[in-house]
Amino acid sequence: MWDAEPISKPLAVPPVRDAVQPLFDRVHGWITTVDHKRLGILYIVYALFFLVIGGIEASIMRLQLIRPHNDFVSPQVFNRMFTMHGTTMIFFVAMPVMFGFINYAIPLMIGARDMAFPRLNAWGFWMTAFGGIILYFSFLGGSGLYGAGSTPDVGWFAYAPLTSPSFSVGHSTDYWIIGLLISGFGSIATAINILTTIFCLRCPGMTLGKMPLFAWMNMVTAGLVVLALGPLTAAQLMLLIDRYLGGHFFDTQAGGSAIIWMHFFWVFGHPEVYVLVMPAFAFVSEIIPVFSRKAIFGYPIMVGATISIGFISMSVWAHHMFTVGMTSYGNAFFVASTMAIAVPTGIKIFNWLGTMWGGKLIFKTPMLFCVAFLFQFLIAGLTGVMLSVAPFNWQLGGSYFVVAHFHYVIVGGILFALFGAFYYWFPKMSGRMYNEKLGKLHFWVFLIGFHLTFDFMHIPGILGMPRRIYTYEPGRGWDTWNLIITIGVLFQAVGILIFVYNLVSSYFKGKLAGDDPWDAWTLEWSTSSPPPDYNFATIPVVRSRRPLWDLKHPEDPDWKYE
Amino acid sequence: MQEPQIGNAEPTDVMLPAPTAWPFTLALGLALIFAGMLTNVSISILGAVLYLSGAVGWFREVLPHERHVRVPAEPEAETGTVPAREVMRLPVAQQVQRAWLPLKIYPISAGVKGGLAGGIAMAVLAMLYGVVFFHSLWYPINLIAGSLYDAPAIPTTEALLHFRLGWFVFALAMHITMCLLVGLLYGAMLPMLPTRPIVLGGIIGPLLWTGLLYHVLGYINPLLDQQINWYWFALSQVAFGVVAGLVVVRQNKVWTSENLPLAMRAGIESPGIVDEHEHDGEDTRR
Amino acid sequence: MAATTIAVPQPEMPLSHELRGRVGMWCLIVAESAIFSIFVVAYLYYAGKSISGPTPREVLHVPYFNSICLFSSSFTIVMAEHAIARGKTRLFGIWWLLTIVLGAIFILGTAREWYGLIYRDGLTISSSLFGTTFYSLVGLHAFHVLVGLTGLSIILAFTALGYVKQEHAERIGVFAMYWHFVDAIWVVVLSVVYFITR
Amino acid sequence: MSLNLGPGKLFRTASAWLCIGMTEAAFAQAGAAPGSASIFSPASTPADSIYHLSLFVLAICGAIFLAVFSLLVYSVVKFRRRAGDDGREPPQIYGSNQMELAWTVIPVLIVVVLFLASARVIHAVEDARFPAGTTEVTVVGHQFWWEFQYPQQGFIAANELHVPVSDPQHPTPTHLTLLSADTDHSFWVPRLAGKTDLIPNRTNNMWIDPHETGVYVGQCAQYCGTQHAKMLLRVIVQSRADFERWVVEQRQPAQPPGDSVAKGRQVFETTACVNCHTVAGTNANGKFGPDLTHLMSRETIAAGAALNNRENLRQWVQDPDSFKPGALMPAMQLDEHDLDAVTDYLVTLK
Ligand code: HEA
Ligand code: HEA
Ligand code: HEC
Ligand code: CUA
Ligand SMILES: [Cu+2]
Repeated sequence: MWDAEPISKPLAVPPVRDAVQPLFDRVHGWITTVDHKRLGILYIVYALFFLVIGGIEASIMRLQLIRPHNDFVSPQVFNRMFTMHGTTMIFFVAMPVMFGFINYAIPLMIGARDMAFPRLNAWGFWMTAFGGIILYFSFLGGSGLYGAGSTPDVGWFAYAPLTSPSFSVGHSTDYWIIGLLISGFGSIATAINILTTIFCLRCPGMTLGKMPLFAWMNMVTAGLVVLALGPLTAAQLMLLIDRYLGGHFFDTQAGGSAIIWMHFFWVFGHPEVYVLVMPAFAFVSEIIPVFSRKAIFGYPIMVGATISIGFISMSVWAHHMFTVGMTSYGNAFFVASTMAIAVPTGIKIFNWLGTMWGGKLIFKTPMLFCVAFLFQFLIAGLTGVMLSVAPFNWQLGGSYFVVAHFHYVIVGGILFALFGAFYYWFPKMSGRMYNEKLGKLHFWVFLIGFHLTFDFMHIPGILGMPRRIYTYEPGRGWDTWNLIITIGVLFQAVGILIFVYNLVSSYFKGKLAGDDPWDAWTLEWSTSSPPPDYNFATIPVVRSRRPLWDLKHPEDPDWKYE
Repeated sequence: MQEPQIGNAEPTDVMLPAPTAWPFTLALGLALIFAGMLTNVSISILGAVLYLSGAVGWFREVLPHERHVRVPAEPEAETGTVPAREVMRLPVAQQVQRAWLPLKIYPISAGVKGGLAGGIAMAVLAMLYGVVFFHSLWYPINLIAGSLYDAPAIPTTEALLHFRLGWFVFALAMHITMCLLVGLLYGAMLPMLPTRPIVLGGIIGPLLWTGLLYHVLGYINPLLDQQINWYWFALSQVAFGVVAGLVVVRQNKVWTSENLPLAMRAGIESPGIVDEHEHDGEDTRR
Repeated sequence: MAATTIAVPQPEMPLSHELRGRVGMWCLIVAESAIFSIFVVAYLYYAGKSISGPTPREVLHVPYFNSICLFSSSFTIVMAEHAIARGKTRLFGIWWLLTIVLGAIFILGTAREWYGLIYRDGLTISSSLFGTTFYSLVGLHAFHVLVGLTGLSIILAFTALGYVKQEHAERIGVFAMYWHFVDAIWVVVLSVVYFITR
Repeated sequence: MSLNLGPGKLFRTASAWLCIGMTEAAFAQAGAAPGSASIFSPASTPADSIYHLSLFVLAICGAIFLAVFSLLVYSVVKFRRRAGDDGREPPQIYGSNQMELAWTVIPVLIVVVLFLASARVIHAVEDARFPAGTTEVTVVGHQFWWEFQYPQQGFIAANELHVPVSDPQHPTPTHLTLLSADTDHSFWVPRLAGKTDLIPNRTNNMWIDPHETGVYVGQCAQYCGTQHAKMLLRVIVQSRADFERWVVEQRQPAQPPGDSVAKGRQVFETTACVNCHTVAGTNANGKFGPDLTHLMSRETIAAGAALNNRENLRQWVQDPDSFKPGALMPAMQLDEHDLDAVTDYLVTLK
């Protein structure tokens, strides 16, 4: 019955596409839009574009490292590649894509017509967009295309004093600062917007305890952005003062401190990783119940765990600094606080398992990605715990083991959940179904590529290979591993190509999806696909966490029990 | 504010914020102001101009009144026409469709009490051991503090016989924390055990636990590992298990409150309240 | 920013939609506090670590008058809010103007202080760590005061032109929150810079 | 008092191997390769404590993984919707206090245990006291090479750290004081100890007590600029006698060169070389580059970028970028003749 067309009502005429409008009008429409759905899509497309750019940068690095003493690129170019790769992926892929989904889905899920500040929303997106453009202009600025312009080469966390005027001559570091500063303002604005939307725009009946988990988790995400991006902005302002006005914040030759930059950066940097992973949790918390046909297990505990992760994550930053020579007490404190996060995170994993337990699992593409997320996030979390054991970290920190850890979380966890979300909401956004076969193919190819690359990346780390090296000596036992790692990237690239192809072709000729292709339960599935500009002709009223369940099961509604 | 707009009313036109390029202009202006720092002041000047015009434009967009566009709302097509599917029930909870399982559990306090009682039993045995073999009450207490010290720093047995305030505090805190945690675990897990919770949870469990510790104690507490008498250790673990288990199972189970309808949980117990809900709960969307 | 002027009834935002201005401002304040706290931490961390140059004790004098002006502007703005809430536009204008004057005195005081520091004591942003952290922290705050003053002045201009009405009380209240925040931050900056580390 | 049964001990060792055998075997093997820097073949107390701790952590994490993974696989297999499904929705279960409590308490217990185990090793490694015979070395990180000062003996070496072997029974550890001349670096020789950063304006410490003689490789582990990749480290652990001999040699000024290289010496001393390099006993006393007084006592040049032999030295002086693009030594633009002469001279700096 699942496979039968679930909607019995006559499908609407295919939605009128922009295609009929002249190009100028279309562009103008996108530039002037304040609609949360269109802005969401802008964010997402922007992020996908940069995912490909960042991926190409990663591929260049991997090609260089395919064998020892390779000279595919010069050290200067390699250093720029990892700086741009890391910066792009975090600030111009992961954050925007999350904002995109949040923007798109939150008003629909809480039964609102738009975000709280629609114009601010547009501003936030354009700031992010221009930030990225400024950063990438560094390839052209300065000395021009030759020699890769004045692209920054200080690493994504830009440790002082490498960024001080004496070690970083020219504007390269300034591009890094200003690009991120601009997009940072945008992110803060968007986060404020998300928080306000969730606080103020919920539809009648949707108390905090009846919000979808998606809204809860992204509320915490936005809260973390509001709290964490400030420190980064402040630190970057200080660095600008150092570089343009001759200040000495991070100028070690005039008594400034290199350590304090690390603290400032990671006070931002650690919450930031939870900013990235929380929306992924949110996707999973929506997708797993629907494809298990069960309500989420332990809703209130999930909410509690989410909030406590948010709080704890503000106090663990120095686990990135176990090797800088903190006192034993300092180290011990950050060991404890870091490990504490494993508990609420574990609770989430177990609750997702509890949701699947006893359900009827349907392995459509979104669910496949979510199961892989569970598996990979588990491993990634455990390597995180290993890293949080300070003494173990003295060995593993700054090595390829760390690189493996965080790609396992970011690619294996977040990216997988994100692909799941793409397939899950694509029918809503475009009105058309994606191609299930291609979706599954994407899943398997990318899965293979992911494991080839990032499983084996742990090993050179254990064998003493530091990160951020453009080449290495033969005879250290690293060669084979690096070869395998690079081969995996090929699979990943093919996987992503399939994915993009699937999206594009389905957008034009996919089957019509109908309003509610997944027989799902949250409000966005009650309006048409794609939703009209105003989302809901009449504002819905809800009585439980699963309003559409109530609708579909009048004899057995949720609200009686919540 | 008119009620009917919400819920079942006929949709009317909807006012949506009007599209506007000013946020874009403002963002571009700000970006260019900064970009000028990287390239040339003229860029900054251009940026400042855009910035100002963006600010003014935006201002006029929302003041004195926000600009809106009127979008005609089409009545929504019927949704939710998925044939209602029957929902399976759990055999144990036929009457509750939304089970929060198990239906009855030990209250948290049972675990706390069990843990404390077990902890006392264990401490008594351990101290008995200290007094009988070493004529010192403090010996086992000091051993617990050994999880703070590395092998070379381990004091001699002599040094372990005397009272040390710091170690005592640490040992007490550790002991209480661990006993409470394990007690809570008992409260949660004993009912899950297939048969004879006391035998399984109180005796077999602690023995297995001792076996596990036998392998890893060196990592956790090398001092204890060096000095330990495993028979007494196992004995005191079992003492904990039995006492804690007994205390827990003697408590009365309570209904899991999450299964009760909200009205009841909220303490409103007047009859009929549930049905009233049913009445106006026909249709959530319109 | 409730759009109370739209003819269509407003059921589409039936919850606390009117509160969104305040909630948004609260969030902004939290974000700004995070920025300020980093600057404060940097100031405290570097206090007394300058290699050269004048020490705070030698050159800083507690700006009692300025501070009193700034703090009392919080009071005047509250009075202005009250006035507009009751529709007394004129009274509002007077309190509002007073607020601006007090803020402007503060800024001028800071400017005078800086002038003295630079030309009399030779303390600049690049002369020592003290200079760097001092001008950054106090400057960041002064920048916020300036932004506030700009906003205040624009509203004053509109008041003078007769555009500001009772219905704008809510928006003005939201703006006043920002001004209160700027004041509150000065409490922190004042005590850190002029009392704790001097 | 401890109760150590023979078979018990055996059982203990055997099952410890079972838990971690796989991982360990895999890496220990790789560790045996020459030039290995595996963290799983420790040769010094700090590395060894970390190694033991890491086995414990790996075992715990492995166990957690197995448990959760089995649950996942079980539910994926067991609860997948079957072909002939009747289309009914499964029972809607909202949660379980009991389970939530269980899967909160167990991780808390594990975390407490992990924390205790790490805290002890942190304390042991960081707060260690040193016996009288401790060798002191001050390590200064430079973009992209290492300076080693031996304050007790009063000389300076570069890029290859010599330390005496330490007998576990009578430890003679080496204590390293870590400084930086420019940007952050990190001292990492995995078989000897975990890494510690070298940070400008800050003094850090670490220690090693290698149990066996030999060469231990490592490298800079904190990104420090263009040539971070070629900032390799070699620690040469020698017997006490060998070490003393080496110290004596290092303390000598450079041998007055024979006439055959007088030309080279003259070129060296009249070129900018002297601004950056020191050769004790001559007017060369620059501090920007490595001390060259006993250049030829090193196996490699430019922090491991190339083997130390005549051709490489010549090539290096002619164009450092050919080995290490981005190194801070400029190409000196000497003509062929002077180049040969200088190289001849360098080769005499034994
Ligand atoms: C984006 C997401 C993300 C997430 C979610 C995490 C999650 C975690 N990370 Fe990771 N981390 C990064 C991204 C992320 N990390 C990045 C980008 C870096 C490197 C930055 C750079 O240097 O460039 C990094 C680096 C990093 C370091 C520093 C390494 C170094 O440079 O020296 C450490 C050290 O403690 C660490 C730890 C952890 C821990 C303990 C978690 C925990 O949250 C994990 C918790 C999850 C679990 C533990 C699994 C599930 C739990 C259970 C099944 C319950 C039972 C388990 C136990 C009781 C243990 N991470
Ligand atoms: C969102 C975050 C994110 C994501 C998704 C990725 C994805 C990938 N990363 Fe990245 N990475 C970081 C964040 C991320 N990374 C960060 C923060 C750092 C630290 C930077 C620093 O040290 O400063 C880092 C560092 C880093 C390094 C270490 C560099 C070093 O220390 O020297 C490596 C090396 O292998 C690497 C590889 C990869 C690979 C192979 C992928 C792959 O998953 C990418 C797959 C995607 C594609 C391949 C693109 C899509 C392909 C096509 C459209 C087809 C066309 C493709 C080709 C022509 C090849 N990354
Ligand atoms: C501007 C400073 C500078 C000048 C001038 C300079 N050097 Fe160097 N030299 C360096 C630096 C810096 C290094 C370390 C490079 C590295 O390993 O990254 C170095 C390394 C070396 C080494 C390798 C040392 C080792 O222990 O590995 C040799 C040999 C050497 N220089 C010889 C010379 C000679 C000969 C000249 C003159 C003809 C010279 N240098 C001039 C800065 C300089
Ligand atoms: Cu020195 Cu990296
Ligand atoms: Cu972190």
